[in-house]
Amino acid sequence: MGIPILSLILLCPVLATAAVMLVPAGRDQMVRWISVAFSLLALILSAIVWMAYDQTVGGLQFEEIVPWVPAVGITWHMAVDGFGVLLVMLNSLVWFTGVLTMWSLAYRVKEYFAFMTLLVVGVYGVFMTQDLFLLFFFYEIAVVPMYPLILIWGSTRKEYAAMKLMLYLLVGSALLFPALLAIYHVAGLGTFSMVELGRHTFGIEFQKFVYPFVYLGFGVLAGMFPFHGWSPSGHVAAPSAVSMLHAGVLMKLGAFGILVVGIRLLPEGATYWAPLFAVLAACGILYGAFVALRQTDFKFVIGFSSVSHMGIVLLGLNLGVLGVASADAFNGAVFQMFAHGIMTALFFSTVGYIYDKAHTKTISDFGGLGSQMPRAVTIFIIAGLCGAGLPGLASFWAELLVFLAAMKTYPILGAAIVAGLVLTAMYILRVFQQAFFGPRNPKWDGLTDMVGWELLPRAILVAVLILFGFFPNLILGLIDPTTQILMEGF
Amino acid sequence: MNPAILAIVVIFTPLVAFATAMLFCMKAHRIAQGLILGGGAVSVVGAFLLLLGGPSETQSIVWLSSGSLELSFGFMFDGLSLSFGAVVALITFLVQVYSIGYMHHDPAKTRYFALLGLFGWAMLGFVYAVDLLQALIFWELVGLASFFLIGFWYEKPSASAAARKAFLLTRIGDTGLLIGILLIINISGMAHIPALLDAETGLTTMVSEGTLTLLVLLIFMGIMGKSAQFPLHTWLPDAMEGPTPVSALLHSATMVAAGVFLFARLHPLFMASETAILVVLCIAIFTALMSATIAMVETDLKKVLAYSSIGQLAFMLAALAAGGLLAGILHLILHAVFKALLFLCAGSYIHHFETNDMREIGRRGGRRMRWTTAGLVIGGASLAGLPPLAGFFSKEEVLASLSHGGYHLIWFLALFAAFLTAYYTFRMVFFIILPDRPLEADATVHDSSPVILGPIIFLTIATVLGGLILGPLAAILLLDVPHHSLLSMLPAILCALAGVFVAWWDFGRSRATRRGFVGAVPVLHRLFSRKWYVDDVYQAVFARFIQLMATVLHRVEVDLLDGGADRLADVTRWTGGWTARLQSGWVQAYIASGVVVVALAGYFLGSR
Amino acid sequence: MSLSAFLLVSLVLFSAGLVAIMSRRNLVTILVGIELMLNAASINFMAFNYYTAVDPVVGQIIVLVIIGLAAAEVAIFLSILMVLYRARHDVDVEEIREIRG
Amino acid sequence: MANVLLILPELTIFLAAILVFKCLILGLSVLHVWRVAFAGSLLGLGACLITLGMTGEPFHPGIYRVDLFSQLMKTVIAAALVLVLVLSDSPPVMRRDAWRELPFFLLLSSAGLMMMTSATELITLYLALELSAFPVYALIVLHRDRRMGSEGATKYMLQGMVASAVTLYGMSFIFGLSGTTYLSEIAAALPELGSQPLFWVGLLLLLAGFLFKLALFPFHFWAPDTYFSSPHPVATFIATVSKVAAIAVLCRMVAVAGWNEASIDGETLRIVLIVLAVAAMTLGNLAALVQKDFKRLLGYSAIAHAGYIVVALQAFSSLGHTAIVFYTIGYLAMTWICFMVACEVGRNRDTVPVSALAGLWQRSPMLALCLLIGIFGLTGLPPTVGFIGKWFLFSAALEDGQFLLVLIAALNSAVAVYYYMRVLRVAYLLEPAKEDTGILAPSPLVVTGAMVACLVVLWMGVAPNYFWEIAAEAIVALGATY
Repeated sequence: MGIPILSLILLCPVLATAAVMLVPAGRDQMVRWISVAFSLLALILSAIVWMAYDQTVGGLQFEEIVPWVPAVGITWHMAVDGFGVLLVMLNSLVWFTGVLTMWSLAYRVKEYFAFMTLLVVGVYGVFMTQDLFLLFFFYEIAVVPMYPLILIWGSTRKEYAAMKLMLYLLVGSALLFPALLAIYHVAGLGTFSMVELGRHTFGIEFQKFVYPFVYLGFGVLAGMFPFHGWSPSGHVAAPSAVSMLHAGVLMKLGAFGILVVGIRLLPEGATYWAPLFAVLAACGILYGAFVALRQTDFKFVIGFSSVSHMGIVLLGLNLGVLGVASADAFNGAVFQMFAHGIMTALFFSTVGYIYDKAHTKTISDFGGLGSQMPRAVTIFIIAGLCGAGLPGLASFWAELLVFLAAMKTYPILGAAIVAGLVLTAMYILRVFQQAFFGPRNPKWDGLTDMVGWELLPRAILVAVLILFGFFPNLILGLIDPTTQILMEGF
Repeated sequence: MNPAILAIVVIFTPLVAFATAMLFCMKAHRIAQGLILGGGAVSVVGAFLLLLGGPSETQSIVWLSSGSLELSFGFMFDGLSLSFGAVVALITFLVQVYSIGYMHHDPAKTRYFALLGLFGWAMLGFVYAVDLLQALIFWELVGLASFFLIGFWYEKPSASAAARKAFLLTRIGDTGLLIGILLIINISGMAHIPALLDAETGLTTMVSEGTLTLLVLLIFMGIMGKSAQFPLHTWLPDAMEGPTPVSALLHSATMVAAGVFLFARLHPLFMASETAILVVLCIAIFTALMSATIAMVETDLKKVLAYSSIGQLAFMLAALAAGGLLAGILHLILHAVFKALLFLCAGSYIHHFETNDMREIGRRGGRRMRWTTAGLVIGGASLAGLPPLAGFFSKEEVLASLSHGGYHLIWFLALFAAFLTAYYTFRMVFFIILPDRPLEADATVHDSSPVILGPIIFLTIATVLGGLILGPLAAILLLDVPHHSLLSMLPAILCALAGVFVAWWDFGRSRATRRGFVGAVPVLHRLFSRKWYVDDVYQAVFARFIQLMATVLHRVEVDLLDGGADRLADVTRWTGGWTARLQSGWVQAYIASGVVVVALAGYFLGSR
Repeated sequence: MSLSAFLLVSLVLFSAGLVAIMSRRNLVTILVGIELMLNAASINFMAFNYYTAVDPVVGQIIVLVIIGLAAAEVAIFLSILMVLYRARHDVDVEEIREIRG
Repeated sequence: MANVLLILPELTIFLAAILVFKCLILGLSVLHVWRVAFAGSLLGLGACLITLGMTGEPFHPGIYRVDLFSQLMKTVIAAALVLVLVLSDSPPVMRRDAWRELPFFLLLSSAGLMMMTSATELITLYLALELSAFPVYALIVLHRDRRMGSEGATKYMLQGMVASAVTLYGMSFIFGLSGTTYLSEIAAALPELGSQPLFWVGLLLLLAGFLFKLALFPFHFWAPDTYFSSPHPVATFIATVSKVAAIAVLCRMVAVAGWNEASIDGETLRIVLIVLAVAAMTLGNLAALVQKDFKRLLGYSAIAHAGYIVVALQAFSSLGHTAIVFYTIGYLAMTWICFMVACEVGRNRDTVPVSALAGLWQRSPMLALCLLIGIFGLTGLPPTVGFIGKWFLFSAALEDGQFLLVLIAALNSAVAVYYYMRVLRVAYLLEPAKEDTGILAPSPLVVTGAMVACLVVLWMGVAPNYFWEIAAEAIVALGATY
């Protein structure tokens, strides 16, 4: 591969950040155009990567290796496998639609887009890098801008939420940090390359000891029950596009980290702990759904639904480790990362729209909104149905695969989770009924529905959901070879 | 023509129409209407072409593969699919035609017609599905279309509540179905229906009877939800909040029949488990009796019909469970025809009088809508099982299959249910044609427009002639036509006639009390009019339980997890304040602390 | 006298200095305590110089340096005390506790 | 002549100090004095760069060593001095009559600090220590607010004197047991000395003075008070320049023991250091949570950072030392950025409460961005050197298998997020207070300095290789001495 296409993708947000910073004050429109141009470029490049990725071979492709700090074995090692391709695409999509969603932002535009693109840099980095150090580096880069983004442009209890998010996530990294260093030093290879570390077999006792740190550390970001507390309040407080990135992409970083660091490098430790974590994940699924049932704020409902849905991802990962139905579980988990990413992005994008118009997110304030905003409501309903696991939308397949593995591994647990789907439907329908259906509320007569370019980002996301809802093999074909390779480790 | 291509045309034309209408025709009602009707017509033609082509080989391709899972996508062309597919396409098309008149004034017509297109796609996709998962997908999509159509008038709180209830209750059933399918996939490694049904290599050879019982009962949960069997039946009466054509199409003729269809589809599996058969029979017969009793005291025209649907679906299930495949399918198809007829008639009344109360309709001159009333009476008679109408034949088959199966108690109860059915059906008929007070002379009652009457007349004729399909149906299903002696039909005929007579005694004759014989027993009357308290139990037990759980866990979230984290933060900050107070500003204390620590460290170092 | 005797003396001196620093209120007295500590160090150097050192010159030089440094230290500290006194009219260490927390 | 070249940096700075003193006597204006001092410091920096590759012993063998390590540290000191002087041309909150004296004292102290990095003999070291300390004592008292300045100076000096007396006392034992004051000879005698308890006690006392400068628990009490009560540029100097020298000395001391193939068993000393490090981190971070004054907060943060550095120091390994050198450079830049903001914001204030930062994003976006970078650095967030530096520091401890220690340190960093982010919150979220809504316009020189510092912070954070290589070489040079 002559062209370092991954670095080019990564360069897009970097350049966007720099360019945005250099724009003279007051030229907000220019900032927006720069952001959208770079995000579009990244989207196109991601699509090229997807197309060019050789699915028959699988494994890592588009490798770029440049020594970075050779003395301690840090390498600029970029490469993607099937998972990476999918998640890079996810990030590009969410970034692009996120920029469009925030088009009408008027307060401190320049800083906003600078921070947001910085976040995107981190996310791309994590999905692409094969170096343990760089992984952590980008991981933290992705987390950090959340603070100012929520603090400055947020709403509901934003200061509390921003600080809580920061503390939770950084405590998570604090658990992770010694674990990653220990992996490096115990392997004694003098390199952070995950490819090489993956070839090293760690002692079983060491794996058992260090795996929980990795899992919990990344798990916090993945919204793992019971350490999910930051996530709903963070979602609620963040501005729309940040919620999109946050729930759509950022939480996937945690799951991705568990996958590439925890499971790939410490398979035996993962196996040892998987039953416990699988049960916790299952609890998270049901717990999130129950709590969502009691929320009065749109975004809180979605926030807890994220906890629930990310539980499915985590469950899939742990079931995959247990090896009874590994392929289904891993495929399902990764598929769910993508599907949930698009779905929540759509959720937040739409809720953000409604909030921008109505200046409230309290469900009971609405009622009959379907009359005034049919398009926005339709889009929200599509996202909601996706959340409820309706066939024809992407997350159905993901959930199906995970459930299949769950039923095979732990039939009772699996059955309980499948039954939990009813709860999902309950809280989603509750929102529909309370906010969108019912008599027309004259209070909202002045609200305008989405038009033209406002529709564009949401329409893209809807199209993606439907596309992969009907053609799941597009994704499964991409990730299955990688899953097969992953399973050889067990 | 290759049947697969034809099937694709049949199934996907409505989808294309739906998508086009939703995306581009939100304002252009007429175009949307034309699109959907055109799609419906194409489906009808295609479905009948398929039917005429006769059964042929199953065709499928692999749609998705991941690890152990391999989902195929394709079509089955056996008698069951072909016949029911044709019925679905036909009734869908008729209802669409009918809707032109019925929904004429509705501002959201496009959405309505588009949703009918969506429904047509989903339902046809389900009927021809070759893979259990494929079936499940379309099954869910059918439910989705139902959800939107019930809640079509979403500004009505009762409509949106009904839509939600329908979705949730069927979802509960679907949970069982999904678990069942997942278990089947896990056990057999496949979900391809013909392969599962294979007598030599299919599912029955893989598992013990106990497991099989579990599997089919889980699937039956889904059927209970979709086909509104006790205890998951309560959504169907509420679903009458939707537009009446929708009730005709989805909630009596086709969608609710999907459960029965699935049962028929997996018939061999059910037959392999004695326990499952018994459970199904018990539930079905109980449902039949219960729904009939409720219908006896209900005054809402559509709800009476809804309860009768529940009862008839129970009959079908009972027949299928008793081994009467032909009987079940026959009743499925014929019921679709005459129940659609009844609903369309009801719709015709409701459209005109704008009330659902059948006494009111009768009083205001319902019988003057002659064509409609004729349809209602013929449909009602068919439902009651009066010869020689369609319902007579199918119900006769049902009862015969019960007695042939040796389930005599069930047969007897079914007979009683048939009696009740005739009773409440004619109660309805007499309410409308023999109102309790003379009609006003100048009432300007006229019959509905041709576009409404057309489908009604078509279906009336079909109801009259319906019995004739028995032979061809048996042929296409590759089953034998049973022959019954007149004597064996006698109990059923007598029951039906008795039902009609009692109804006339209670409601029809000029000195009738119009309270019905149940009115004499207040306890029963209350039980029936409160719908056997099923909804109340749900409200009291499940809804409250879930609310309680939600509240408790919400408290856990707020007080324990969030609160705990906040307390931890508070404690840390408090410790910080305390630590900062160590910095007392008194320099001698600083030095002293240093000296003490150094002394301790020195002691430690020196004494090792 | 043996080396340990010298060391003991210096230790006593050093401790006395510390105690003075920690217990006296007057800053000038405290300064004296510091001088005691420095002197204790000087005694140590001289004692070691006498008993164990390879090159006896080293200790002597060190002590001279210490004396010089101590003088400088006193000068600076006293001048600071002057400022302190001018600002507060007090050199009681327990009274100057405004900067805290 | 070669010898003179070897001590060129110290000499330049020292001569500059004398020149400035001459100017003072001549009664030149503030601006002129400052210009002379600034030019001197720049020359000093140049001299450092010139001597960067040199090795040798300009004086009597064993007293004073010039090698890559010492010269690197001197370069850092000189650079920091330049940066501090950038803030000192019209030093805010100092007594008007003391403005002219500030550069002189700073140069003098810097000369002492530079000597500390090279000194390899106990008395030289002690002399350098005192030389660097005295001018600073004198500077604090020159605060505009006499009451505060004198209190701060008195307490700081008192503690400093006690610490240096303790150091001296410790030195006497080392001298007594080894019979020498040369580090190289002590190193040679280590196997024998290691068995004597008194040696360890002496070593601990000896280290006290330097740990005091580093503000490690339990010698940390001065830091918040002094940062708070000193004039802003002086606080900057204490927080940046003098830290570097203390770290350099500690590195050298530990290097004496020889790392990796340690000639003696230093396990107990390590335990002591670990305990002190943990105490310092925890205490610093906890107390900082409730601070309302920005400089005071930075003081507590400095205590915590002293803990982080000792975490790497106690590993007694080349990786640890390299990490420390690397981190020191970054730490200096980050801290300077924060103090620069404090100086600019607190130009008319005796103290810089955090609330004074309110509305900084409006008053000066540039300063706000600098503060963001600096605070991110101190917090240890990428893409700043704070992140990668901490990674290296803790990596050294983990190389030794001290998982728990690293975990504690990492958790501490997480707690620290709270107060650092609160600072950012004020700067980025709040509207400016009524009395200071004015635009802040730092002088071009300050802007240049800020840009350089930010660049260093980011550059080291993103592409650390160059700095890491230099640090590693310096540590190799340091290790080669013994």
